[in-house]
Amino acid sequence: MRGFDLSGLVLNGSGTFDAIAARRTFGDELLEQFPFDVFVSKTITAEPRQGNPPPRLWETPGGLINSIGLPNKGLDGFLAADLPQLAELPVPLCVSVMGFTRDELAKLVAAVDQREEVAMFELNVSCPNVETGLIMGADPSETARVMERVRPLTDKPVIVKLTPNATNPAEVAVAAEGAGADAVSLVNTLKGMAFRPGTSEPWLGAGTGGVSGPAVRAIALQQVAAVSKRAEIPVIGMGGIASGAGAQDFLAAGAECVAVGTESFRDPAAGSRIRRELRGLRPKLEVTYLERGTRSG
Amino acid sequence: MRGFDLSGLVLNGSGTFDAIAARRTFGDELLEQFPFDVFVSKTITAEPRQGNPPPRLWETPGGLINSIGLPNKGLDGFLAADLPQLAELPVPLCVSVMGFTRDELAKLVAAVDQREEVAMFELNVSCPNVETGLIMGADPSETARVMERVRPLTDKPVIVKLTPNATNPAEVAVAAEGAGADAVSLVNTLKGMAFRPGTSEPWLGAGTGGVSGPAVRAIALQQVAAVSKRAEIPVIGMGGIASGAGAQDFLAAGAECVAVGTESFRDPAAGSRIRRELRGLRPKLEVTYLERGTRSG
Amino acid sequence: MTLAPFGRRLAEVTAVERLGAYTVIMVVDPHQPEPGQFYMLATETGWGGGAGERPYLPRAFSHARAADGKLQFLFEDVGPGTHRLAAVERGESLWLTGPLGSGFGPPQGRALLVGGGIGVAPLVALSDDVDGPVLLGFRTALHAEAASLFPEQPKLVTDDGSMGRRGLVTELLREELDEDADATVFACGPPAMLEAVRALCAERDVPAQLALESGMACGFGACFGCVVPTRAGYIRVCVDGPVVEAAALETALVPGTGH
Amino acid sequence: MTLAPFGRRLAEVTAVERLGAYTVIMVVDPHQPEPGQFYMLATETGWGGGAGERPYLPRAFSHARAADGKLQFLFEDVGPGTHRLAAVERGESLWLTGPLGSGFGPPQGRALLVGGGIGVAPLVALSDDVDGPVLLGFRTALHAEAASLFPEQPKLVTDDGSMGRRGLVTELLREELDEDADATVFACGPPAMLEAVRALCAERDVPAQLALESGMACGFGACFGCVVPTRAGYIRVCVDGPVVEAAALETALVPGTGH
Ligand SMILES: Cc1cc2nc3c(=O)[nH]c(=O)nc-3n(C[C@H](O)[C@H](O)[C@H](O)COP(=O)(O)OP(=O)(O)OC[C@H]3O[C@@H](n4cnc5c(N)ncnc54)[C@H](O)[C@@H]3O)c2cc1C
Ligand SMILES: Cc1cc2nc3c(=O)[nH]c(=O)nc-3n(C[C@H](O)[C@H](O)[C@H](O)COP(=O)(O)OP(=O)(O)OC[C@H]3O[C@@H](n4cnc5c(N)ncnc54)[C@H](O)[C@@H]3O)c2cc1C
Ligand SMILES: Cc1cc2nc3c(=O)[nH]c(=O)nc-3n(C[C@H](O)[C@H](O)[C@H](O)COP(=O)(O)O)c2cc1C
Ligand SMILES: Cc1cc2nc3c(=O)[nH]c(=O)nc-3n(C[C@H](O)[C@H](O)[C@H](O)COP(=O)(O)O)c2cc1C
Ligand code: FES
Ligand code: FES
Repeated sequence: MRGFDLSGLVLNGSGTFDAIAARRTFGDELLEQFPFDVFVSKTITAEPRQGNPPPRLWETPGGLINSIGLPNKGLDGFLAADLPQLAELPVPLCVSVMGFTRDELAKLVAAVDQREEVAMFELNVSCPNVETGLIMGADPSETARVMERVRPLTDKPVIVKLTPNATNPAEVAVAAEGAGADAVSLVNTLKGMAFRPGTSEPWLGAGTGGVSGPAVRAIALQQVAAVSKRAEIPVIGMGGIASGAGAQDFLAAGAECVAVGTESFRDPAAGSRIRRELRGLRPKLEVTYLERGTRSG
Repeated sequence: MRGFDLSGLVLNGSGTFDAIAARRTFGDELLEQFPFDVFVSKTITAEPRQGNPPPRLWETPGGLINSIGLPNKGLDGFLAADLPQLAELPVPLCVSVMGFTRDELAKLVAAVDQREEVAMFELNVSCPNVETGLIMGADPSETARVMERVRPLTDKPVIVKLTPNATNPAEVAVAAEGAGADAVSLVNTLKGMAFRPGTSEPWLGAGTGGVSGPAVRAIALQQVAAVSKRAEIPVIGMGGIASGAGAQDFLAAGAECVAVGTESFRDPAAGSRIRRELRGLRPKLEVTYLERGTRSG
Repeated sequence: MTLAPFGRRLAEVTAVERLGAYTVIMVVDPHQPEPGQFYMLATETGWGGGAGERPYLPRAFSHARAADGKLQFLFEDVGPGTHRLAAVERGESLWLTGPLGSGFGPPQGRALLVGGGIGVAPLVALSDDVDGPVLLGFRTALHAEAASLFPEQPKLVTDDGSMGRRGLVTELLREELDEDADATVFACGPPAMLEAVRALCAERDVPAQLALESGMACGFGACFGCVVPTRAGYIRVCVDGPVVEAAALETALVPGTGH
Repeated sequence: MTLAPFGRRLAEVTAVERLGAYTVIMVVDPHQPEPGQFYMLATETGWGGGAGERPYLPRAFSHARAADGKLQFLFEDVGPGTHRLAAVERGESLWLTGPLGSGFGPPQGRALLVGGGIGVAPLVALSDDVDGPVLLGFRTALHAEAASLFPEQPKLVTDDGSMGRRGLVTELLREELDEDADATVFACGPPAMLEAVRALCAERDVPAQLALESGMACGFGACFGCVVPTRAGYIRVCVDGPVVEAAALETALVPGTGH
């Protein structure tokens, strides 16, 4: 990936680890035992956002629904307040960006690209397209247009983060690749909702949210396998990874490396544990599913 | 629904309860305590099918992946061997049908429509379209074409069973409604996969399968809410319902009634238990989410 | 075949014992099953959760004995379900559905009971009804302690020679058949053992009833998940078995599971 | 604010006791927290599963006391997580992350400790460090047994009058402030109580530190899920609290949760 080798790494899922808050909580021990090989920032937008009204969390069987709503300081706040602190982390920094229009996204990428502390980008295309109302990342041609707009603005690697709420994520991956993406990552959360017990009121302040955690792992694995079969660029697999064995399944499905999200909530050092468990298992894993193909297609 | 009132009923999910095998196991007690208000047959096809090679099951956190592959005796076998036995059940019979082409489906519906033991149809449109390779039910216009073909062939109610593996299930529901469907049911299983532990071999004989059970409940609820907002026809909600409280959430999301699938594997009488629990809860449930709308859309 | 009451019921655990490598659980249940039938079991609390968030579905277990309104189950801790069951305490209750499936049929000639490892469970129940030599194979002496469940001392082999002869249980079976082949073989054990028994009985034209295993979700024919291939196509182990005539099978090996 | 060691660790349970309507668990941990900080807890086994397949995430608990390398937690069985914790036995271990968040600051004037129900937990820890009247409200006498955790006898009210006066704890607070308003109020309890305390202190211009609750997934600022509205926008209760200045809040009621 543009000179950056992802293979076998453990990243964090964007928005599931705030390294700045974690350093306030755990002190410099966090830096000494940093759990990820690349740090992916929470998604930033051009303008500051408060995020969704609470409640923002709901526990499900083996999973979590969140409706955080991308609270962030906006481009200027990020560059001024967050980036200097993230630059102190002992690993390369990937900045996750989202725009409600292609222009907004272009502005973000162009500005962040100037900063050498930033090693790479992740484009979160899970936002609704302001013109069509559809989710940008569910539509191959819209995803391609977004990527084409961004590509000339940076020489840093660009990862496109795919949504699982699409009929055919592999088509979207192929479109992103064709438009110059250096890698794809998946899955983002699956749309979900819950009701306040005993009522007909949606629990989440935003009405609906996104499901993550072990509950979605089997679904994520299938999508990663389907995307890996079609895309030539590396795939970063995630969705419910909670152990080295779970991570290994994603590699078997054809992912180049994995990211850990919700499991970090249960175990802040989950990234390191999973990396350690994975290294213990890898020798056994020689041929991937991708190379062998399925029995029945 | 064509003179048939679904409201508050508990159905079984197609393919999750074989009343004939259950009667061999539990005897006539099954008929006396029949757990569902309508019995939905396993999906039948024009020709007999063996189904997928084993293994066909994989347990996930709070869920199950199956790759059963629609084994069935085919139209003639169904009419001769199964239908007479299903006609002895104390509840109306819904026959689930699937065709790999519209002609095949039309043939099935026309033949089954002759039998007065059959109260209604469910169209399982989760099969790949033989021409396009896409899943029929993921595509609104293809779903409409299927429904338009079937509609003139029967006066019995026709339910279209939607797949959750679609960018926009509400669009598909609206298309089915426009083409004359009397109701829609959702969700079918979410595509998923698993690997044999410690290997890079897919566990399931068919490579991939479908995820069901509590793990998918939050996802199913969101889709039922989205479909209910758009469709005028009744919605049959399912996906991980394991208790009356879970069923109530689907009604709150706008479903007219619910179906129970995987929970029957854990508790063969789950349908009755859930109906009983639901009746105990219903008085509390006055306004549905649908009527109120979300806070943030 | 004994019919099951419809639905699942709670059965109180009256005893939990370790027996070498295995655990034996006794529960109260008034329904008398036939040898070779089985039950779907789950604990009332704590079924699931933990690091892997499993088990979620109930698990299949043959009763190893049924008498005086009590059922006895014998199992080995091999995964999350049996692990939770091994931690059950007296006074807890289990969710139980069954008896399920069809059990062993009557013998033609003398009965030979052939068991491997945890596969001895349904043979213990059978040995309460049917007389005949019991031939058992175990991994180690620790596993072989399960032999004490039989009313008479079985003939034993172990993989490591730590108890009885070192070898495979099919060697014992071959010797018995050499002596008197007018017999019906009743066998339960791992796929490789069942396949060896099947091949040997086919060769000698001796009828054999094999108690098969397969991953199950429901146990009562609802899911079509537990199929195994036979000469006549796939059958559901839960309702068309678990006991099947060896002659119906091409092989007793289970495709795709590594066994 | 005491920093937490990075990651979660296993802490051995040395005692489990019932205290009226509550359970008290003691675990071994060498790190000394500050009153008002909290921990994310989960059991090592059996966290999750059962009918509802929950809990999945760890749960937040204030330490009610920290001394001699031991932490004490006080909780009420209100859902799947606390239910599992209430079943913990001596010798088991808990997964523990913490101490987390920022605790109570020093008082201006005298300290008034005001607790409602399970909200007494962090006030017990505070009463080990700070002197001052302790005013508590409970539902019933059974709940009021938790008052015995304080070094000196608190003033009590109960909702049903079954112990102490019948009424609300804010009545006790009003009387104390009438007597001497040169005080700082430290309060923890249900949202409606905290809101009454906030409003009363605002009216009297008395500084108050409120220990808030909020549904949490991580406890260390990672998920942005635990926000509550303040005059300055949303804050994360886990890292910007759980103790906040009452003056920062428009209301202590929690939107959208029915509390
Ligand atoms: C009719 C019948 C009778 C039986 N009688 C007995 C008996 O008397 N005593 C006894 O000990 N056992 C018996 N069994 C076997 C027992 O039901 C299984 O071993 C059961 O799966 C154990 O559950 P577990 O959770 O402990 O292990 P599992 O996790 O189910 O592991 C068992 C096997 O399942 C596979 N597996 C691993 N992970 C998964 C997953 N995520 N999803 C699905 N499969 C997975 C593995 O390949 C492993 O070999 C019987 C089985 C049948 C069908
Ligand atoms: C900083 C802090 C300190 C705390 N200290 C203590 C303490 O010392 N002692 C104590 O007893 N408690 C304490 N709590 C509260 C405790 O963390 C919660 O009550 C916890 O949620 C209990 O978990 P549970 O599984 O038992 O109940 P839950 O199921 O979590 O139920 C608690 C509430 O969560 C909601 N809820 C119900 N179902 C779900 C679901 N599926 N997903 C999400 N939410 C749901 C309900 O509205 C219910 O009111 C503290 C909380 C915080 C934030
Ligand atoms: C609380 C929370 C916040 C998230 N925020 C973001 C975000 O800002 N940007 C993004 O691309 N993904 C976000 N995600 C998605 C995760 O990065 C990840 O794709 C998803 O959670 C699946 O992985 P997991 O099951 O390991 O958590 C968020 C997920 C959670 C649970
Ligand atoms: C083993 C199994 C077999 C199924 N077979 C069919 C089928 O033949 N036709 C169909 O429309 N749906 C089938 N389904 C889907 C269910 O009817 C239901 O839509 C899905 O399982 C979600 O509900 P649940 O979570 O309550 O199981 C099957 C599901 C399972 C688990
Ligand atoms: S286990 Fe479900 S059909 Fe046999
Ligand atoms: S609980 Fe995750 S940010 Fe506060």
